[in-house]
Order: sequence, then C-alpha cells, then structure tokens
Amino acid sequence: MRIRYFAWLRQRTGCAEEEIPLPPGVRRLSELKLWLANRHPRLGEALAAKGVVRCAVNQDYVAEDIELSDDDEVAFFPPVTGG
Amino acid sequence: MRIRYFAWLRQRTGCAEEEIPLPPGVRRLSELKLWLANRHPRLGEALAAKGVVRCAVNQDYVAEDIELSDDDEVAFFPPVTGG
Amino acid sequence: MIRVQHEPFDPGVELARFVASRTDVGGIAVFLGRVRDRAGDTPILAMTLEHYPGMTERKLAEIEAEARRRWPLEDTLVIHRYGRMMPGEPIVMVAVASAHRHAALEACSFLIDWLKTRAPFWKCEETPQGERWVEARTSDELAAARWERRSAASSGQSPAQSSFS
Amino acid sequence: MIRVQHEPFDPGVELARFVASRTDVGGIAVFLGRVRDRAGDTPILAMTLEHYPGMTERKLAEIEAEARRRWPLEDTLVIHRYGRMMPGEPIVMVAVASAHRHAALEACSFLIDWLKTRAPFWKCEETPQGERWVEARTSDELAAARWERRSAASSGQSPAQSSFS
Repeated sequence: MRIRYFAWLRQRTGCAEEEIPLPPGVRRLSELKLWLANRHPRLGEALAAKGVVRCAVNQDYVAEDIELSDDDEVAFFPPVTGG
Repeated sequence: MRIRYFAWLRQRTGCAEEEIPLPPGVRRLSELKLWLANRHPRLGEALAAKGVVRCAVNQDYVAEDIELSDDDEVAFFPPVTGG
Repeated sequence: MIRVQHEPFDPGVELARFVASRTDVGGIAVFLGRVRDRAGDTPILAMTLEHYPGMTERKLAEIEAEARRRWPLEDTLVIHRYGRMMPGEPIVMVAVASAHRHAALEACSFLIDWLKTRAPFWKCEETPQGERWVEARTSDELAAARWERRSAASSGQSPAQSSFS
Repeated sequence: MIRVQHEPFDPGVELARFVASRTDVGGIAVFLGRVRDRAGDTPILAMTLEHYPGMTERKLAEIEAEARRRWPLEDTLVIHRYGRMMPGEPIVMVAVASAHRHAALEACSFLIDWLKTRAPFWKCEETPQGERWVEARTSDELAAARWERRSAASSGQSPAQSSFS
C-alpha cells in the first residue's frame, strides 16, 4: 500500500510517501495508525492528539475505522488551509 | 420650482421637466401633487394609485408630506429598476 | 469609487485595475450585471437605462458609504452605465476589497441589493413587440430589506454578519 | 471548470474570458483570494501552498458539482494555485454565472467556504522569523458548516437560500 504525508506531518515522518505491504496484523485504519505511530513516533504524537490529523483513503476523507486492502492509498495530513 | 418626471411618468406628462413658480395655495407636497394631477390628468391617475409613484425632493427620497419652497427640485418616478 | 457613465466598460480591465491598486488586500469580491438576451420567453433586442443625473451619484455614494460603515473594507468600486445597450453588455459592476472574505462577499451583495432598490435608474426593454418599462420586483425589495438594521439590539451588525460568528 | 496550477494567473484576463464565454447570462459573481503581505503583525515574505495532487482536483470537482446542484448556475470556474507565491499574487479565483444574482453570489460564497475546508491545500508562510504552517481556523469551519444541509425538512434548500424568499 501507499502511505502519504502532507504539510507538517511530512516533516515529522521525514518522508512524503512510502510504499509498504499491508503490515501483518493490520486490517483496519485504526490498526494502521498504531503501526505507523510505532514506526514514526513524532507522527504518533500527532495521531494521538484529538482533531489534529485528517485521513484520506484513496483520496477521499475517511473518519470511520474502515477496512484496508493492500492496494489502498492512505494519506495523513493536518486540517486544510487553502483558498 | 423645478419638476422632473422619469421613465413612464415622463411619457404621461409629455415632458421631462418643467419650471414653475410654487403655485398659489400650494405649500406642501400633497398640495403640489393635487395641483399636478389637475395639470397632467394621466400623471394624476398614477399619483392616485398606491405605491406606484416615488417622489424625491432635492434629490432625496421623500415619503412624508413635507413643506416645499420655490427653489425646490421635485421629481416623480416609478420604483427604480437599475442594477 | 463611484462611476456613472454612458460608455461601455471592460470588466476584465476594471478588475485588473482594481486588483493592481492594492497589493496588501486578501479578498476581492465582484458582482457583474449584464443585459440579458431574454426576459422569460421574450427576446430582448436592446435595453435603455434612464437615470436621474445628480441623484444617482448621490445615492450611490450614500450606499457605498453605508457599506464601508458596516464592513471593514479596504476599497470599493461601483460602475453603473446609463443609455442604450445590447444583450451581453455590462450594466453594473461592484467590486469590494477586504482582508475578510465574508466582509467582501456580503458587502458586494449589500451594494447590489441596495443599488437595485435605491439608485434612480429605470430599465426600458426593446422587444419584438415594442418597448416596455421593466417593473420593480418584490424580490428585490425583500433582498434589500434583509440589510435594514432591525433594532438597536443588533449593535451595529447586519443580520447576515451576525450569523457568521 | 476546475484548474489547479502552479503558474500565476491574471484575474482580469480570466474574468474577461469567463464573461466572453456566455453572452446570455445576467449575473456573474467572482471571489479572488490573494497572498496578503502580513498576518496580524507578522510580515509575510512569501507563501507556499502544498497540495495533494489528484485528491485536490477530485474534491474541487465535487464541490463545484454540489454548487451546481444547489443553485441554477450557467457556468462556474475555480482556479487554485499551488507552489510558492509572493504577497499580492492571486491564489484562488472562483467565478459563477447565473441568471439570478443571489444564486451567483451565494454559490460563490459556498464554493470558497467549502474549498477552504475540503480541498487538500496547506499554506506555509515565510516570515522574518522563519517558516510556519498556517493553522486551520474555527471561523472557516463555521462558515463551511452554514452550508451543511440541516435535515430533510429543509427540502433541498441551503439555509441561506431559504432566507431569500
């Protein structure tokens, strides 16, 4: 799967994106977040705080704890500030 | 005083403006309207109908029955439709 | 700035000039009104705008001043034409610059609403059946009335403004 | 139409083109957002907009489609830039054409409100003290929430629309 980070979250992971296989034991978004929090502790801090990180799966906003598959694109970013 | 007519009221009086001395016995706007209704019967019809004619004295809207003087400019016109 | 003129204007040129006059402003809202080629089912061949010279400029200046009292505006522009014009030609342009986008958009809406019910212009349409004077619409009166100050309790805020937090 | 681009654009040229594309439309509303030269007391030297390519276009298209569902619009244009830009440069332009001026103005307001809270852009400001990411504002969330459909009882009308008679 493809994981993407934007804005200051990208600065916390040190990478804009990474290709990884769906990690063992990870089937849902909440599980992926825990796995990524372990991999990138400074991302983990942000994920642990309420309302700080938005998530999109396959370029759509996702608020629920949906099931993931290996060909998903999952993105993490702060609330948007365009316009 | 100067009396001005706009839009279809101008077509009813046949003139865009007229210079007249403040007519004898006319001191208030309501009295001027009666005098003009007599002078221009088709204007009178419009003045008699409710909400059809707007009035401005010295280029400000006037809804009240104010007192007039000989150097006033009084205008009659339908509700505006610009923009 | 208020401009009442017979000559056509180019909205693109006017916007570019308005934009160029201030580089420090965040938001610019514009409304452009043009002659339509039909009114309902009736083709409009041309439109003539009569106005009351002197009173027009005075009323537009009052409306502009009122907008500047109500919203924190950096700049305003109102251009309104009179005389005969063809479908597609611009009649009116309102441009508002503000640091706050809702102020710009609301003031733009306010300016066009009040202008439509207070500035002494009258439209006469040329149709295949002849000329006819456009009648004032109740919907324009209602739109303008939205901006009336309701009471002292609203403490100087417009109704729409107070709904924005 | 949606355009997401790095290159600067000229608002005057864009408006002229938008106007020229339709001669049958009465009202055109425009909002133009530009880089400000300061944020509060802090000078802004430059601004960089990061975005999520692909998702940006998708979200803007959704927002545009929603505006066209809600109001009777003849044409819409959304231009949004990304990359580094200087104070005074345009960031975003929304243009809406409609036979009805309130539809045009409201849809313009809606588009910018939803775009600000849904399109994946992030602003990073360059200040004399260094770079900093702009934080999302609660006021933008509230502005966007005005346009949420409240319930089935509102019968497909936006809150603001229903206030217009």
